[in-house]
Amino acid sequence: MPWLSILMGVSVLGALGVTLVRNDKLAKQFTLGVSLVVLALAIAMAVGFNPNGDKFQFVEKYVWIRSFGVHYAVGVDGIALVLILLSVVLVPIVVLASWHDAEAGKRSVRTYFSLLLVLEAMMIGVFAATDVFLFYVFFEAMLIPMYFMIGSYGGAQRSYAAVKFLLYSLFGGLLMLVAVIALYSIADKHTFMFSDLIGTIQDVNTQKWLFLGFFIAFAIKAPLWPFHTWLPDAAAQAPAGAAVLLVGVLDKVGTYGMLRFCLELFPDAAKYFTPLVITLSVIGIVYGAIVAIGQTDMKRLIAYTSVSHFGFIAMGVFAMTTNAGAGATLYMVNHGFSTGALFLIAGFLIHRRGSQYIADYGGVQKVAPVLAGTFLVAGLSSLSLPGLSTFVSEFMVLVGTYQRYLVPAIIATTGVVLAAIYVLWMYQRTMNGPTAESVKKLPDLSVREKWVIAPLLALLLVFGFYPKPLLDMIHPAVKSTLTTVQVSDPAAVVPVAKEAQ
Amino acid sequence: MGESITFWVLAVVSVAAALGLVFSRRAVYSALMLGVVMFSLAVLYAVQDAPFLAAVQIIVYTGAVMMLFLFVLMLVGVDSSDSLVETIRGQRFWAIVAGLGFAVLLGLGIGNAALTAPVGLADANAGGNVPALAALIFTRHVFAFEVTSALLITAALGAMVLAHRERTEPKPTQKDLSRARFVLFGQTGKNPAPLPGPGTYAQHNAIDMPAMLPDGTVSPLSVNRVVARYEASEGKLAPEVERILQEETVSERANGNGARPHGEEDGE
Amino acid sequence: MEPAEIIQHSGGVIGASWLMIALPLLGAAILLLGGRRTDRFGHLLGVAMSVAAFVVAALAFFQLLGFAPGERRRGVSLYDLIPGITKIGLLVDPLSISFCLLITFVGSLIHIYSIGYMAHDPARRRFFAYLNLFVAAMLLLVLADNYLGLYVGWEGVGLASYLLIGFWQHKPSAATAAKKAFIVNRVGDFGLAIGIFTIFATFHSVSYAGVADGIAKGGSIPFTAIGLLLLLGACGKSAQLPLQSWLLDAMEGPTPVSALIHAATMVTAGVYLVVRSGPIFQATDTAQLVVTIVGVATLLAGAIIGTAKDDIKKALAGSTMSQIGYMMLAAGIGPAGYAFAIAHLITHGFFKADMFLGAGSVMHAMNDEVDMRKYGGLRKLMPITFVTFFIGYLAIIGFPLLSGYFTKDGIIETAVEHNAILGWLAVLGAGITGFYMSRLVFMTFFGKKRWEADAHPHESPAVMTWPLIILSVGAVVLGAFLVLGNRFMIFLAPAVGRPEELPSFAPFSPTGLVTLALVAVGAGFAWVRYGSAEVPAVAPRGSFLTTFARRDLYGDALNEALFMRPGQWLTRLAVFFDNRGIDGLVNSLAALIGGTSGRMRKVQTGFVRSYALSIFVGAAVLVGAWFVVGNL
Amino acid sequence: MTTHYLVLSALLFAIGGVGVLVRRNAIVVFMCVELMLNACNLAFVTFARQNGNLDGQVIAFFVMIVAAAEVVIGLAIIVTIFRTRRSASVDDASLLKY
Repeated sequence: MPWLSILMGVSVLGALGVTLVRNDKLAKQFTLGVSLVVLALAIAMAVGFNPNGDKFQFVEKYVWIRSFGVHYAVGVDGIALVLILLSVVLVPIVVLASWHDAEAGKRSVRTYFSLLLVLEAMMIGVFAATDVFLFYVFFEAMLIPMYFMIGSYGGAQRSYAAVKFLLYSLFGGLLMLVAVIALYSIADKHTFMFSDLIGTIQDVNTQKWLFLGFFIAFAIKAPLWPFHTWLPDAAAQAPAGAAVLLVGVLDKVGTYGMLRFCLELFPDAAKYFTPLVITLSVIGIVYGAIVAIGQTDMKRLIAYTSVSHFGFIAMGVFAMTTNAGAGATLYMVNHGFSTGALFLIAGFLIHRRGSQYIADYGGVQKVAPVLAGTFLVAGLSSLSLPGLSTFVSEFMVLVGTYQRYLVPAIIATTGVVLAAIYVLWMYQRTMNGPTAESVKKLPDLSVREKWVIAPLLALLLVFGFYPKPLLDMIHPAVKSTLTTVQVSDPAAVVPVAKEAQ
Repeated sequence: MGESITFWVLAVVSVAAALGLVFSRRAVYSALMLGVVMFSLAVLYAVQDAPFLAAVQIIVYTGAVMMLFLFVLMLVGVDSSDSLVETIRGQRFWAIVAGLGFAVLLGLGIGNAALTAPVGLADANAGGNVPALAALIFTRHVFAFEVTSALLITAALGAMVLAHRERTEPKPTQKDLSRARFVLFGQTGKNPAPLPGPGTYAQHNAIDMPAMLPDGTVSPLSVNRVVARYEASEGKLAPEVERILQEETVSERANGNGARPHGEEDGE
Repeated sequence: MEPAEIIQHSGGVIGASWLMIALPLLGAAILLLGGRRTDRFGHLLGVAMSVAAFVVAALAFFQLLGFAPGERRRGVSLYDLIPGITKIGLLVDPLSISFCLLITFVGSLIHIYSIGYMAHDPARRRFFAYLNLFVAAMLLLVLADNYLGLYVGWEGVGLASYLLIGFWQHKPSAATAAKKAFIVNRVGDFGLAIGIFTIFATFHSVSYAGVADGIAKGGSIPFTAIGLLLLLGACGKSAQLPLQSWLLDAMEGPTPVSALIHAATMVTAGVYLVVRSGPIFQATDTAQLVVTIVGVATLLAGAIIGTAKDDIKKALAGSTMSQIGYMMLAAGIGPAGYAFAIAHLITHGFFKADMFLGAGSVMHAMNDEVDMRKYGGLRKLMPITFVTFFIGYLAIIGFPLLSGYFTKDGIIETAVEHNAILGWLAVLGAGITGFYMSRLVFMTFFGKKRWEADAHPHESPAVMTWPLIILSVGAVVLGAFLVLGNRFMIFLAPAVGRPEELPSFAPFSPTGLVTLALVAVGAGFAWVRYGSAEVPAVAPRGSFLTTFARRDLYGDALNEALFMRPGQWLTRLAVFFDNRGIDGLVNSLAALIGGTSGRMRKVQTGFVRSYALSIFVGAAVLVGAWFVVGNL
Repeated sequence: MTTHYLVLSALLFAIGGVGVLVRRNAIVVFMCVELMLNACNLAFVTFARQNGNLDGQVIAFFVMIVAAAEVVIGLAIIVTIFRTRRSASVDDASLLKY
């Protein structure tokens, strides 16, 4: 059963269908329907996935460009499947959340929702692609719908933010293109198939250059420290729904790319550059958190927190231990839920009051307790409170990194304290204290909005207490990645009997 | 020996003419200078065993192309002398530098090119220059030749298209003109009737005699300014015509400069 | 004697001991998600869940007593939390069950008390939800069989304290206090987290059994590092010296909260951690020494702060801090001190909660006035509160035969025996405790009325006084019951081990006599200052020492200067650097490209002749280059 | 002898070049271009003689044809510009700029 092509096909057809529907309300319902169908199909696929089976499952391979050996090859391993599930879960929630977001501007609502579905198709495609060329095509194609969503439906300086986002990613994409072509020609196996290209580059120097080509593109995409300035602008100007997908899924492509392509294709270069990447990500963690504390605009603050979270993910990926790798992958999923919830609730708040500045709020807890409550839970998930899923992934990343690199792990753990500061300070300035005049008549969450937030918080809680199902999917994939990178976990100082584990 | 003499004479003439072409104030003089250059070149061609080219140079190039230049010069205003003050900053300086540089470079290049003695066209022009040329053109270069014919046709067509002006409003009919004259008469009081032709006056039909009005005074309209000016310069101007001219210049100065003197060069 | 082996167990109440955590958690969930509909029966559900948890704990306790002392460590495995790192399970052994009893018993009493205290608060349902959440988290903390489970409970308790301190969210001071508590706890958790990482890195397991097994195997284990890190976590949670600033601000929360969380249970979590990781601490003398030093330092600091505070709750908070200092001191001594530490912890839980609730009922009567200078002469008007408070007072200063006397003197004796300097400092602390506690009692209940105009105190309703009575009974009886005949030490032995020869309790030992004397001196001095003399309604300008104490030994000022202000400065710098620095670089790059293209445009002047010139110069250069190349 | 001719043609070419750059009247500029073309013709003819085959002359012949066509178009353009702008100065037609 060509599951992946069906998934992508349904969402693309859905996108086309939406443009034909005349009145807006019907279009929105149609989009919601399509995204739910895609969700159902994805869950059916996930059920069929056998964690201990072979590495890539649901594989489809058709020749696309014969002369270059480019295939439309899709296949899913544990990591990709989990990320596809994340995007497929997020899209219906985002559709439901941005029910009224697209109406403000003059642009038509139907285009917004068809862009959303096109974006969904590409998200699935980018994670499912097992052909480097196909991956690159999706990697670049994703930018276009997001560019239009930010550019025509965003806030005040939306065009500046959209252009900056596009140029930044395209610059990265360019470097990657060079690396892809170089990889193709040096390996000269006349194929772009990922599985065939593993281990073809022997000489370490070329590996280093190709690694840099790929890495910089992914570092820009998942904003690592010096390349992150586009994210706050893009996330702050984008409509809440688009911001969730941008931060929740699009940026994950960067870290996924690092885990999949940078590590497996160029193992020696990855080991050579690990200290650099770990320092960058640790700086990112602390720097992102500190700058987040100093923000006055709510959405920018959340965006900077994501910069800090991505620091964790990148550190986990390059710590190269099973715990860290599995933790990083789980972190990508959890971060999607937790920052998604945070962005959506902030979006509801901003949609009600109209201003993004934290100073314009105060004492909302008295007026809208449910909104404040969900905002608090989302905030707590962002500062990775134990009992919520983000804690599990953060703990695994930190433990995994600690096994190999002590000092970065310790500095990264300070990020946990900084996280508490920026979340609680934002919560206090907006929700606690005397109710500000402007916020007196703020309505509480409507039923629709409750339906948006409930699943996210439920997922955070469920995977907080019982992350086993996800981890069982991720572990084999991460173990096989690390074996291709020929790296083994550091042994325990005092090995303890397994049963005591 | 004759050849070097002709060469040196013509070389000096052509270079002088070229400099004259570039630095003469009046466009017509430049045109003539160019003509001189072409003539000297034609002679040089002839000296270099290219009689056909010399003929073509004179007939086609100097004859037709130069005349075209003069023709356009006349259209555009033959005496439009443009001032030699340079408007673009640094243009003249760089032009001179580039020119000198170019000349020096070519000179150097040609100088140290080790040229053997000229093979001469004796055997090439064996059956006469024109047949040899014709053979060459119509065998090896026939394709180029046909293309140039197409080129010339398009050039002619192009010139016609460029110079053609579409009439934007309908051709004024005679009724329109007469109505315009009476409207002008209403506005300015200018006599709608045409001016009396020369020489149809009471006593003499000579051109320089002014027509008489019914009340015996001289009609200022019938005085021909150019002729009057010529007679004034000769001192043979009739007293009453002179009086009319005085009155006219006084009234003219009183209400602004009125009609411009004939021949004022437009533009510039 | 070393702690016993953990026996996997599934039957009976112990097998269902996860109910203890699940019930309050369920209660909290129902109350939070229920919303308005649960307002009517909200508080009753809360109390019911807490009492149910107590019943389960009691049954598990009795089932545990049924086993032979050697096999009283029962492990109940639940499920695989994080594959590859740890399974989650519960460890029911004498140590954890005594904690569970304390938490659920005192917790239930406080739940009952809060029905009265929060009777007219609109958001009562939310209050009981948070209380249940706290009880659940605390039980998870003490019952978990591995450090990760402990950490989850640890932060869960931190969250509950954040929610409860900031319960009256509209008050900015409460909100800030809550945030401060959470962040300072987070700093402590940072240390604990790194400790757990080190444990995992060393043993590849975080369960207590695994750690004990690893230590038994031996090898280069960084004991001191782990010990100090765990201590940092304990200090954060138990408000010991470096991280003690949040406890006094935590008094912003409603009084039952202060009683339950900031007196009886949460703040003792640090002591539990130190005792539970006994094997680690016993292997490193330096870490143990640091624990004792921190204990004594906090002991003295808390006492000094207690003397200067006029706010009754802040004074009690100061005394809590110092009493936990005692427990830390005892826990730092090693197996000899563990029993005394936990015993003192339990008795302290009773009489401190009793005093806090007493203070609560006083405040309730004096319409929420907290300044003791506005009290005075309440003894006759609130007899039950006065009697129960007085019993608690006698217990805490170590009046002979009351519970405080047995447990605190036990600690002092073992401390003196272990390390003379620390011991005598502890004795000095006992003296100061005598002073400030008596000052508190005399100012509140004795002397003349200094009430506000509209204050007309009356005795609190039965639902509030009954818990006071029960707690005061516990305060009287419990000490003797636990310490006499070393009953508690033997009971705890399988969980934490005990010294070879059992200490014999000598009622009138030299140190005991000296402590009593000092306490009497303190009390007398307090009677002279506050009991008989006229207490000024407005706080007099104190000497340097009093302001030093009033400003919490400048703890907050230090934090602000060292962390807060540089932190804000760093944030502003980082934001500036981000906007100007990196963003500036990116934007200036764009501007550069824009600028150069702007200038490049000027080359097209529009004049045909300048184009001709550029062609000509180009040609000249070309020919020149051609020659140069030609001649090479 | 041929070098003399070549130097002359170079000189004429350079003078024509300078004329194009310096003069502002469109027609004079055009004449200078013609002058440059003639200089090239001279060089061609000289080389024809130098190398002994008539190709040089054929090329010169074609150059003349092209020059004629060019003059026709050039002057037509100058006339149209003059008609619209009443001036034949090259610098006036400078609207097509930054």
